[in-house]
Amino acid sequence: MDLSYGPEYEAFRGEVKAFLDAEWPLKGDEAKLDLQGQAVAFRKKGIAAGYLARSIPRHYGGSEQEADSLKAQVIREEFARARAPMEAMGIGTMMLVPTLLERGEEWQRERWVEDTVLGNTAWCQGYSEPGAGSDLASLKTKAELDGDDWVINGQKIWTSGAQHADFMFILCRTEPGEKKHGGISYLLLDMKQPGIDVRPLRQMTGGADFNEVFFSDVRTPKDWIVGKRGEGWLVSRTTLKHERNSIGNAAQAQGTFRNILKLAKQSTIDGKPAIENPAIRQRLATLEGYVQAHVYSGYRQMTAGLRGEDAGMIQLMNKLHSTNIGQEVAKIAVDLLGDGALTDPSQGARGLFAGPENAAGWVGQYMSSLGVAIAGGTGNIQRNVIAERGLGLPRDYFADAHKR
Amino acid sequence: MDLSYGPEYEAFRGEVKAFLDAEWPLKGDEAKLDLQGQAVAFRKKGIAAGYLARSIPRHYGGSEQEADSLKAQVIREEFARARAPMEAMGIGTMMLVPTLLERGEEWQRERWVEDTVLGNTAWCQGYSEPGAGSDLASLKTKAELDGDDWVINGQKIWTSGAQHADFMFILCRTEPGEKKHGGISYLLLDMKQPGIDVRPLRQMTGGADFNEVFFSDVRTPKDWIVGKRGEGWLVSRTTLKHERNSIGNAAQAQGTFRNILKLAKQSTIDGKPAIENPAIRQRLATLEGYVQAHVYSGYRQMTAGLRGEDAGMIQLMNKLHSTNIGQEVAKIAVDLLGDGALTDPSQGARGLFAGPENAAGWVGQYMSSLGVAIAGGTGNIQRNVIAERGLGLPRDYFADAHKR
Amino acid sequence: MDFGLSEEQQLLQDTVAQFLANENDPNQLRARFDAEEPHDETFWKGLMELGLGGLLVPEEHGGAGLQMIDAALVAETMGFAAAPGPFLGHTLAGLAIALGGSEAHKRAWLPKLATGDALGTVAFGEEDGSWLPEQWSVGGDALTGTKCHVPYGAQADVIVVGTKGGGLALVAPGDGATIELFEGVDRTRRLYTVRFDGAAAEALPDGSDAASRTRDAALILLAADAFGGASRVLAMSVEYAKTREQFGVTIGHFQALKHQLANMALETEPARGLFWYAAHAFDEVPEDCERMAALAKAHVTDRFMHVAREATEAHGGIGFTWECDVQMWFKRALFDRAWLGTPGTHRERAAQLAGW
Amino acid sequence: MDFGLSEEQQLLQDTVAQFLANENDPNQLRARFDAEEPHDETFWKGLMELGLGGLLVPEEHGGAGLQMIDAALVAETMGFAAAPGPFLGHTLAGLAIALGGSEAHKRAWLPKLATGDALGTVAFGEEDGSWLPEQWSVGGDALTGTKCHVPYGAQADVIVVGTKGGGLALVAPGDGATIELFEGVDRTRRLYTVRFDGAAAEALPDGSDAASRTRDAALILLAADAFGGASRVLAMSVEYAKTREQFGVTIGHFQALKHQLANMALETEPARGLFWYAAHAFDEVPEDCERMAALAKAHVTDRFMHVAREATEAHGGIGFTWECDVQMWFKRALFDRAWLGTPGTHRERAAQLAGW
Repeated sequence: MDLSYGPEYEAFRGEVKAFLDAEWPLKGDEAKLDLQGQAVAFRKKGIAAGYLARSIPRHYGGSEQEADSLKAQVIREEFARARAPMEAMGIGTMMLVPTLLERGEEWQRERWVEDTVLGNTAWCQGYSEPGAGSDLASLKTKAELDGDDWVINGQKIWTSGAQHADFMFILCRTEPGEKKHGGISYLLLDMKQPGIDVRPLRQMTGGADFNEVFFSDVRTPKDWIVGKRGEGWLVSRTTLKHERNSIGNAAQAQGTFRNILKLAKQSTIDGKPAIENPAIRQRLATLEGYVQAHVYSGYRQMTAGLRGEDAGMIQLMNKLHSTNIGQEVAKIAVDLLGDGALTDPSQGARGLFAGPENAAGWVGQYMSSLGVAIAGGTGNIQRNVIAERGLGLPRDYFADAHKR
Repeated sequence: MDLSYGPEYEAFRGEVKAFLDAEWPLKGDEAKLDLQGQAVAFRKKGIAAGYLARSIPRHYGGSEQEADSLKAQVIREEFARARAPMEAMGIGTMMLVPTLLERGEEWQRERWVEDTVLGNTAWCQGYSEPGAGSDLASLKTKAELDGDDWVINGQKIWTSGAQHADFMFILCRTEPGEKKHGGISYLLLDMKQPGIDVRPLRQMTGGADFNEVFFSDVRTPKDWIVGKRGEGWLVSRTTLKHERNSIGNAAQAQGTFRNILKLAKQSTIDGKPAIENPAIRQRLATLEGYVQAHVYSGYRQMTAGLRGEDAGMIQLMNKLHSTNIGQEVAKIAVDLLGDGALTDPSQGARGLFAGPENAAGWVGQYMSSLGVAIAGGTGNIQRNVIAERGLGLPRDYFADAHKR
Repeated sequence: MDFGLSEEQQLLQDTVAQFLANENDPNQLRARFDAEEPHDETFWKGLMELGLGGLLVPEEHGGAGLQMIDAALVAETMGFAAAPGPFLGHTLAGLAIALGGSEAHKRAWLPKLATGDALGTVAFGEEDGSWLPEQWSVGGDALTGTKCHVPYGAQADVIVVGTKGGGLALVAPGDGATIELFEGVDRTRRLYTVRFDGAAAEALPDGSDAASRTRDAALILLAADAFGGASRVLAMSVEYAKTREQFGVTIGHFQALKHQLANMALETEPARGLFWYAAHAFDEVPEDCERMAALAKAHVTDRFMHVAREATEAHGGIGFTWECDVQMWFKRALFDRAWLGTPGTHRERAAQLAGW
Repeated sequence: MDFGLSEEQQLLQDTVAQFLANENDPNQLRARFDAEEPHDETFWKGLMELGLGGLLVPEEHGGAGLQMIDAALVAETMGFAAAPGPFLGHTLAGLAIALGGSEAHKRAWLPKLATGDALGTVAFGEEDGSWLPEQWSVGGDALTGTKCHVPYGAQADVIVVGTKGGGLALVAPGDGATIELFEGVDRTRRLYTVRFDGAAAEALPDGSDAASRTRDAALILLAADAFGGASRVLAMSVEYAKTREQFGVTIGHFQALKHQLANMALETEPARGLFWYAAHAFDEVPEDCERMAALAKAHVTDRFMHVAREATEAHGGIGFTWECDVQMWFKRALFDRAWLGTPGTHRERAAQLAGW
C-alpha cells in the first residue's frame, strides 16, 4: 500500500501546476470576458493541454487521453486549489455526453458534445414524472410522430435547471402498444420553444432547485432520438449509474465533518464549549468512524479502478453511506444550534467548500440532508439495490411482477 | 384524572392485607408442607376469599368474582408485597385455562381447570415447529385416529417446561386433505408416556429454558380435543393474544430501568462515577422518556379496561416497546460494564425483582434482550401487526397468498 | 384510579378539533403559513370565541378556570392542526399573571386576556441561548436588555418578561421597547426580538414561583403540541401510503415502508401517556411536575422531530417540497424542539432533578 | 497511489483462509468452543506451520518480518473463521519483544515464538478496568500485583507484562505468579487472571515505546478481527435468508429482512478501508497511527457487535440457541469490543489526540 502518488504523478502534478500558473487567471483581452466567456476560453486551453475532456475523442472536441484515474485525481486537486474551471459541470457533461458517446449518432456527437463540455450549451433531464418516481415503467409523457417531428405531450418533474437549459434529454412513451419499460424512447428537444411551461418547484427550505415542466404539442425532429425507438429505458440506464456514483463521494463527507467540528467548537452547551461536552465528543467520534471508513473506501475504489479490478459491493453503498453521514451531521448540528434551529433556512448562507456559515444555513442542511436522500433514489431503493445486486437476495416481488 | 385508588379500593386493600396478615405465611401443620404443598394450600384459601382465580366459575374451582381490574391490581400489589403465591403462573393458567373455559367440554374443564390454577398440574405448549416459526400454516406434526386414540408423530420446538409438564396442549394436523390453517386440531396429551423425547435446547447464555419435543406414536384419547376437528388454529388464537400482553408490561420496564440506573451509579468511566458522565446521563434520560411513556401507556390501558373502552393502537405496541427498552438497557449496560462484558453469562446471578446482580448477569441480559424479542414473535412480526391492524395498511403479500 | 379523559375533556378536545377542521384545513393553514401578515385576527377571534383565551385563567377573572391537562389537550389538538397564532404565548401569559400577579394585575389583564380583547405573550429567551429563570439577565427598574424568540411580540398588548433573578414583570409595549420580526422557520408561530431600553415594567409580586410554574407549563404545552403534530404527520404518511401507487400497487404494500410507518407509530403513540402525566402532575402531583415536564418536553418534541423527518421521507420527493403539507409540521417540530431549550438541556435537568 | 492488497498479501490471506476452511470449519470450531480443554495444540501447531507465529518478528530472528497490514489481514481471516487460540496475545508478545527487547531478549524468545516452540502472551488489563500503559500499576523489582484478562496466561511460556510507568517486562511463569482461569464469554480466546507476588521479571529496555506501539497494534488486530467476524455473520445471515422458508417462499423475499441485511452490509463493508488504513498508518504514517488505531478499534468492534445482534435476530428463534453458529461470533464480538477498553474509551482518546 502506498497512498503517495509516486514520482511519476508528482511530476505530472508539476506540469499541471505550471500550466495553471501560466494560464489561470486569464490574461489580456480574455480576462475582460464575462465569467462564462472566461470559463469557455480557459476550458479550450485545458482541453488542448490534455487536462480536460480526457475521455472524449479529439474528433468531438475532447483531449482523448488514456484513462488514468490518478492523473484525473491530480488534475481535480490542482484545478480546485487554483479555483480554475473544469469541464462544465452539470447534467449535460455528466449524463448526456457519455450517453451520446456510447449510443448517439455521429451527427449528434458532433453537434453537442464539445459545446456541452465547454459550457456553451446547457441541458436538463426529463425522466421523473409525478405519478412515477423511481418506477419508470409508469411513464406517461407521450411522443407521437407527426410528419418529420415528434410531438410531445405530458409532464415531467424534478427537473433541475429547466429555466436555463438550452435542451432537454427526455424519456417519452412512443410505442403506445407496449407496456412497462418497453415502448419508451430517449429524445432530445429544444427548450426554447412554445408549448413548454417551466414551473419552479419550491422546496421546504424556500429554495427552488427543481421544476415541473409541462409539454403541450412540443415538437422535436424525428432524428433527435438516441438509440432506437422503444429502447429509451436501456439508453437511460448507463447515465443513472453515473449519477449515483457522483453523489456518494468521500471528499464531500470529509468536508461535512470538518464543518460540524467547526460548529461544535463555536457552540456552547450550558455555557461551556460544546466540543468539551463528553456526549458531543462521543457523537462526533462515532460519526468520524463512519466518515473515515467512507474516505478509505473511496481510496479502495479508486485503486480498484486504477488496477482495472472490480471493487465489489462497496460501489453500491457510496450513496447511502454518505446520505447517512449527512443526516447524522444534520442531527448533531441541530442540537448544537440550540435556538439557532428556530431560524428560517431561506436566509441561509453557504460558503463555497465551507458548508453552512450560519444557523439558517445549518437549518437548510438539516432539511437538505433529507432532500439528498431523495435526489438519487430514496434510501429504500438503495437498500433494495444492495440486497439484490450486492447480497444476491431475491428481487422485489412487486417491482418484478410489474415489469413482467 | 386520578391515579389514586380511591376510598373504596383502599378499603378493599385493607381487607386483602388483613387476609394476608392472617394467612401467609401458613401456620401449624400447613407450614410443614413442602413449598409446592404450601402454595396449593394457600391458593385454596385465596380462592375461598375471592382473591384468586377470580374470573373462573366456582363450579370449576374458581372464586367467580365480578371483573374488576383495579381490585386485581390491588391484589397483585399486596400479594407481591407479602411474597404470597398467586395462581400458579405458567402457560397452563395463562393460556390453557382461558381456552378450556371458552371452548372446552364440560368434562375437560372439570378435570383440569382447578388443578391447573392450584398448581397441581403443569402444562407445556406444543405450537412451534422447526420449519414453521410464526407460520402455523406450515405445521407438520400429524395426529391420526387409530381406534379410540389419536396417534401423534412429529416434532415441536421452543417448548418451555416440557421436562416438568404433566400435559401438553398441542396443535396437530389431523385432516391431511386440507392445507394451510385448515386441518389443524387442538389436542391435549399426557406427557408421562413412552414415545415422547424431550431434548433441552441450550441457549446462547448457557441456560436451557426451551426444549425440542419429539413424538413417535404418542397416543391420546379421541375426546382429548378442544373445539372441533380442523378448528385448532382458531382455538389457539385467543391464547396467543394473552401471551403477547403478558410480556409487554410496564412494571417490568420500570424495574429494568431502576437496574440500569443502579449499575450506572456503581460503575466508573475514566475513574469517575459513570452516572456523572454527560453522555451516560443523556442516554439514561432518553431511555427514561421511553420508560415513563410505557408506564403511563399502561395506566391508559388499565383505565380503558376499567371503563370497558377500547384502548386503541397502543395495545398492539406493548411488546415491541418493552423489547426496544430492554435492548437499549442492555446496550447501555455493556458500555457501563467495560471489562465485565468479557464474563461468561452462565455464571450470572439474577436477583428476584432486582435484576442482574453481577457482570455475568448483565451479559446474560444483553443476550436475553434479543431472546425476549424472539419469544413472542420477532420484531418484524410485531411491526406487521401494528401496520396492518393498527394503521390499516395492506396485509403482507406472502403471508396472505400463503393462507389463501 | 382513572387515567383517561373525562367526558368534558373529550368534548373540549372534540369541539376545538371540529373548529380547526373547519377553519384551519390544510388550504386555510397554507394561506396563513405563506402570508406576509403575521397574525390572522379573524381566525384568532374564532379561537377566542371558543373560550381558548383564558383556559387557565380563574373563573373569577373571566376565564375557564381549567386545569393544565385541559390546556394540554387543547395544545395537542392545536398541534394536530398546526394551528397558527399566539395560543402558546397567550396561554402562558395568562397563567403567569394568574399565578404571580397582584390583585390589580389580575383585574387589569386577566378578563381581557380571557376574552381575547387583549393579547398576551411571554418573553423568556435571551441572546446567549438562555431560556430558564435562573439564567435570565434582563432587569433593572427601567427594564434593559434583549429578549429573543418572543411569540407575537409585536402584536401583544402585554408581555410577561422573565427578569434577572428569576422573576417576572409586565410590560405593555410602548416607549422603551423596540420590537422586530425574527425570520423564524415555523411560520405558524411568528417570533420577535424585543429590545428593552429602560422600558416601564411592573414586577409580579409572586413572580419567582410563577416563573418556574410557567416554565413547566410551557414545557408541557410544547410536549402536547408535539404529540399532536407527530400524530398528524403519521396520519398523513399512512394516508399517502394507502393512495400513492408504484409498481402497480399502493406503496403501503411494501413491507419496508409498512415497518417504517409502524416504527413511527411506535415512536408516537406511547408518548401520549407521558404528556398526559406531566400535565396531570402539574395539577395534582407537585413533587413530580418539574421533572416530568422536562422529560416530557425532551422526549415528545424529539419524537415529533424524528417522525416528521420520517414522514418527509415516506412522501418521497414530494415530501421535500413547499407544496407538501408535511413541511409545515416539520417546521413546527423544529420550533417545539428548540423553543425553551433543546431536549439535551431538559434531559440534563431531569438528571439533576432526580439527583443522578 | 495504491490502496489495495499486493499479490503476496492476497496469497497470504487466501492461504490462511484455506487452512481455516479445512481445519476450523464450523463443526471443528464448535468442538473447540465447547471443549473443557482451553487450547487445541494440534490446531495451533498447524497455524505455526503456516508461519503465523512470527508474522511481525524480524527475519533475522526467524520471523516473517511482515508489516502490520499483513498481520491485520491474517487477523481478519482469523475473525472470519472465529479461529480459536492464542494468536492475538502471541503476535503482540512477539511484536513487543521485537520492538522493546534487548538483543538478548530477542535472541532468547523471538525464534521460539516465531516457530511456535514457545507460546507468548501479553498481560495488559488490571482489576480496576485499566488497560492502557499510562494506567498500569503492577510493578516493583519483584513484580507484584494482578493482571486480568490475559489470553492463554496458563499456557504461555513468556508473558509480556505492562508495568507501572508504562513500560514492559518479561515474566516466564513459575514462582511468584498464580494463574487462574477467568470464566470468559468468548470460548475461542480463553482468558486468565495472573497474580504476581514478587515474580522475577526482566524489564524491556525500550519498553515504553514498545508499549504504546503494541497497544496500537492490539487495537488494529482487534479491529481487523472484528471486521472478519462481521463479514462472517453477515454472510451467514444472507445464506440463511436464501434457504429458510416461510409462507412458501425463502425469507429473503421479505423486504424488511432484505433491508436489514442491506443495512448490516452497510455497517460492515465500508469498515474494511478503515482497519486497512489504521494498519497502513502503523507501518507508514506514524503521525496518524495512534489516533486511527483508536478510531478503528472503536468503530469496527462496535459495528461487529451491532451486526452480530442483527444476525442473531435474522436467524429467528434458532439464532438464540447454542446450536446456532452465530452465537460463537456474537461472543467474539463481545471480546473484541471490551478487550483493551470500550469504544467509548477509545473515542474519547481519539478526541483528545485530535485536540478537540
